[in-house]
Amino acid sequence: MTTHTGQMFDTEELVINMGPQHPSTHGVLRVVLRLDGEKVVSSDVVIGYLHRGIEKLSENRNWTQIILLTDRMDYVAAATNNVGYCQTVEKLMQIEVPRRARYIRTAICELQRIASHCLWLGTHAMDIGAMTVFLYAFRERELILDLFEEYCGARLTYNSMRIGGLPLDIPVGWDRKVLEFCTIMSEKVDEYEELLTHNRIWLERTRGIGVITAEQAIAIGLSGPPLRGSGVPRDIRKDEPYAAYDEMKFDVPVGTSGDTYDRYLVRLEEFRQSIRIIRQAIQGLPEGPIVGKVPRLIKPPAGETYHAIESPKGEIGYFIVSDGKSTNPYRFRVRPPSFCNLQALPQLIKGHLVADVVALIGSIDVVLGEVDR
Amino acid sequence: MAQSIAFYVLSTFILGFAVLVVTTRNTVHAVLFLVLNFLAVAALYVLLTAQFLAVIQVLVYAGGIVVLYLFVVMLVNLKRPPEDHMAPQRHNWIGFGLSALVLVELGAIIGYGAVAPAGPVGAQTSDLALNNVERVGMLLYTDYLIPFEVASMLLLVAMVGAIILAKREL
Amino acid sequence: MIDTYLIPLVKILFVLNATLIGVTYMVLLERKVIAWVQVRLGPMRVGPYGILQPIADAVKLILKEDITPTRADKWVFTAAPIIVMVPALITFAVIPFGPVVNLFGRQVPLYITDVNVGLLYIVSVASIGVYGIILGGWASNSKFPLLASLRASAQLISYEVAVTMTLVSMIMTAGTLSMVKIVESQYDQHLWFIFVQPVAFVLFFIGGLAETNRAPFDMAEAEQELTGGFHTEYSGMRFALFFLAEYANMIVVSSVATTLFLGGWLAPFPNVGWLSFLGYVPSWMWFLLKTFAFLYVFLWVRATLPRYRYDQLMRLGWKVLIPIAIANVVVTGIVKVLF
Amino acid sequence: MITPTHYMMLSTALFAIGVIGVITRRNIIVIFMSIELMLNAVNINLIAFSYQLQDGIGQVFAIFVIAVAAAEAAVGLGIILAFYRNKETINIDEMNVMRW
Repeated sequence: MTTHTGQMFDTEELVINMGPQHPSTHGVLRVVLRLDGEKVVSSDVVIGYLHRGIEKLSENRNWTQIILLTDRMDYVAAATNNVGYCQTVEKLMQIEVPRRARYIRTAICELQRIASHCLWLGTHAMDIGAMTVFLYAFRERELILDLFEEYCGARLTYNSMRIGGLPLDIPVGWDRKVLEFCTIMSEKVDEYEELLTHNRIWLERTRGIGVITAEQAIAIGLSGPPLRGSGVPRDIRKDEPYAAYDEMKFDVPVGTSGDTYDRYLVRLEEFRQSIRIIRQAIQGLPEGPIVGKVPRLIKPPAGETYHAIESPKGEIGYFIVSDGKSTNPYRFRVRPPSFCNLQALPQLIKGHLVADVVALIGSIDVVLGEVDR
Repeated sequence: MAQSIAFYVLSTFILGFAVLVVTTRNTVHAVLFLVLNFLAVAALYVLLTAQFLAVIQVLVYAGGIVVLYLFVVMLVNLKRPPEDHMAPQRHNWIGFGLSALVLVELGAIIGYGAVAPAGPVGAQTSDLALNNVERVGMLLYTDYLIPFEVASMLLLVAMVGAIILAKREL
Repeated sequence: MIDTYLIPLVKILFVLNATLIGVTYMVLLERKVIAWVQVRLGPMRVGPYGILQPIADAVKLILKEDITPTRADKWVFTAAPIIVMVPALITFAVIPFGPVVNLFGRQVPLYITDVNVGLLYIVSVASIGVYGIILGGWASNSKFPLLASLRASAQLISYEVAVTMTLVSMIMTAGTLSMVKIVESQYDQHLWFIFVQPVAFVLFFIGGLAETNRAPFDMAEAEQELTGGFHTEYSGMRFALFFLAEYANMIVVSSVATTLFLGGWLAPFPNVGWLSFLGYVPSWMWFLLKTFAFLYVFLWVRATLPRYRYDQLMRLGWKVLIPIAIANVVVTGIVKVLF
Repeated sequence: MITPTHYMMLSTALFAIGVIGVITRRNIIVIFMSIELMLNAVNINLIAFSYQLQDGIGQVFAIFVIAVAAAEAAVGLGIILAFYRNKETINIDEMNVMRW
């Protein structure tokens, strides 16, 4: 007979594979959870199911073709990716972008932020079980997609920027439609808040879940709403203004406790700030050209540069090396916010329950296309 | 007549499922047969006009206690069958012998006992059958109040005891 | 002969069929109601306004391949959906849809049977249904269903305690366990029991949501967490049985709530003179209307609220609902003794 | 005609099956279930006599038996779980030490 004297055996840990095909891992994220009952003991985040080699691919495309590839990274905020890339190249080539183009870029970036946050809000609420919010949020996202369609003809992968400015000026009447949308949207944000912010169940599901302190957030390298939710007022739009943000009035919302609820509140406030920025940008839209002085053949001088902007998910940075000889970059590297934010997941979900895992994946708002690239 | 048929059918179910409970190797299946056995017993109670007890049998036994068994069976996720180890001093025939003895003894008691009278006439419409719940409730809360309270204390103690035993850390 | 065998048989067949049709249309109703809440149209393609959708769904589910996972326990896997469905259906045996009415010159009661332990019968039969859920999850031999079935069974058992304690206070109010007599007692007292026992009504409603695995207590089938719950591995007709059983249970809970709290088949305001025309509506119609109203609230809640977390649900059950239910029993007892 | 003797026979047979289960099986959960069978055998007897004598006392006792069975199951299964956690077995033949 086997005796295990003095040794305590614990009930076996249950290993569960969440994803890559799971309805709430927002794509193809795979989280290997080791559970004790329903409590997460530890977890591994496995990524790479959507890797398409965009960075390597870019080294064999010319500078304009890369804009199209950046669409495919964070596909729910394609325009922001475009802006970030174009600005990096402009910085490398020292091209001055006309003021009108910068204003339109700002408006488009903010529209994109609202669209991305709509998708986040819908799926996040859906993960927590409030499925009506999902459809409400998508209803408003639809309006933005219509605006984008009118502007550049595409609804998801816009390819809406060019190095040095914009491919097209805004269509006639577009500015009025955007302002109308702003009016609708500011009502709808209140509607979302009515459904969720003071909802008892929502509070119980999000308050105190996945708390991350400011120091931890900085140590992990979080950016965007997850960082601001922890109370760090870091926003590239304010700290290192690009496009026309230096001429806009807006506040950077920050949280206090760094839990899921604060991240939610921060994003909801960002809706309102974005609407405010769009109103300013559209109402103060200056006249003028939309493309700066750009050479026919884009061939940046030899050198390297890093430039980051504030995407809806955080700091999206482009590091580009040009050898000055060829018409494609020598090295192209992206600092995707989703990827860096995702690093916090194992730390966040440790000790929480399975139900919280989906809430936390939702609360850091990852897009796998950007994580894997 | 109908009562006889019902009795024999139910008896067959009760005994058949009981045998299956004891002989089945798969513990989950054994638990299922136990449920079926209890349901058949509950039907027998209905036959005996003890409706309240039949309902309690289903509610407490089938719906409560056996679920607990099922939980434990699922929690003790066994890597090896529990029957593979057998103590050397163990002899199964003693078990069969003993139970045969019990059976013979009880059979003898029944056989030598006075010839039982037939069931009471009109039992289906008697007061005990019609107002079953009231009658049993009256007895429970008047003549047997103290045993009833003791039973409730027993359940409370058992509940606390089970929690202390099963919880890893308090 | 006709009274003892034929009429009950006809009634059983009628109730069974009506229930099954009602359940399938319940699915359509849910899709439609939730769609309207969410500013959508819902199913529109099959038949006018999608009214033939349930039939299309049924045909699809019947024709689908019936898959049994390789390492599943075949017998238990097959038995589980049946174990869930049968209790849900046989509960209708004691639900009174109406009083004794004169039908084709015969006195026919509009209920299958009236047993003297009716309410307890419903509770006890409902407690059998939990086996199907546990076994369905266990027999699938898959982790997510197992986790879900453990959740579901713990939830059902906990809330069963709360609901049963609530029903105890109702039994005390009505002074009987028979479903028919409960309605008659409301008629005699000229008062629906919802006004006598509002706390019990709220408790019963919350408990009923949890017992039927509905939102916001639907963690057993939380798609976002457990990819579908205890029936993840089921397909075709067996899945349909699980699905239909859930809706049948909803109808059962609504019917019981109607009987206990909303006066069953009784017409409202019988004492108000100018509303006496309400009495011309047949009694079963009132029963159906009240049940439907209750069901609608089920759907409404689902479309509105997020989902509780498992531990919060258990805390709500054990630390809030059960103490309140017990306190309610005590208060009911005191009031009964004093008045 | 079904007499109380019939019920006694049934209950005796059920009891005997329970005894056989307790003695021959080594899986402690099955042993517990056999005990439940025996308790049920007793209950059948009690109710049969209650019916025969038209006296509710038999049913009252059956309720007490059920209450005791519930208590027994709760504590017993708690012990099984605690034991399993320590020794990873539910074989009664391996439960032969008083301490570990």
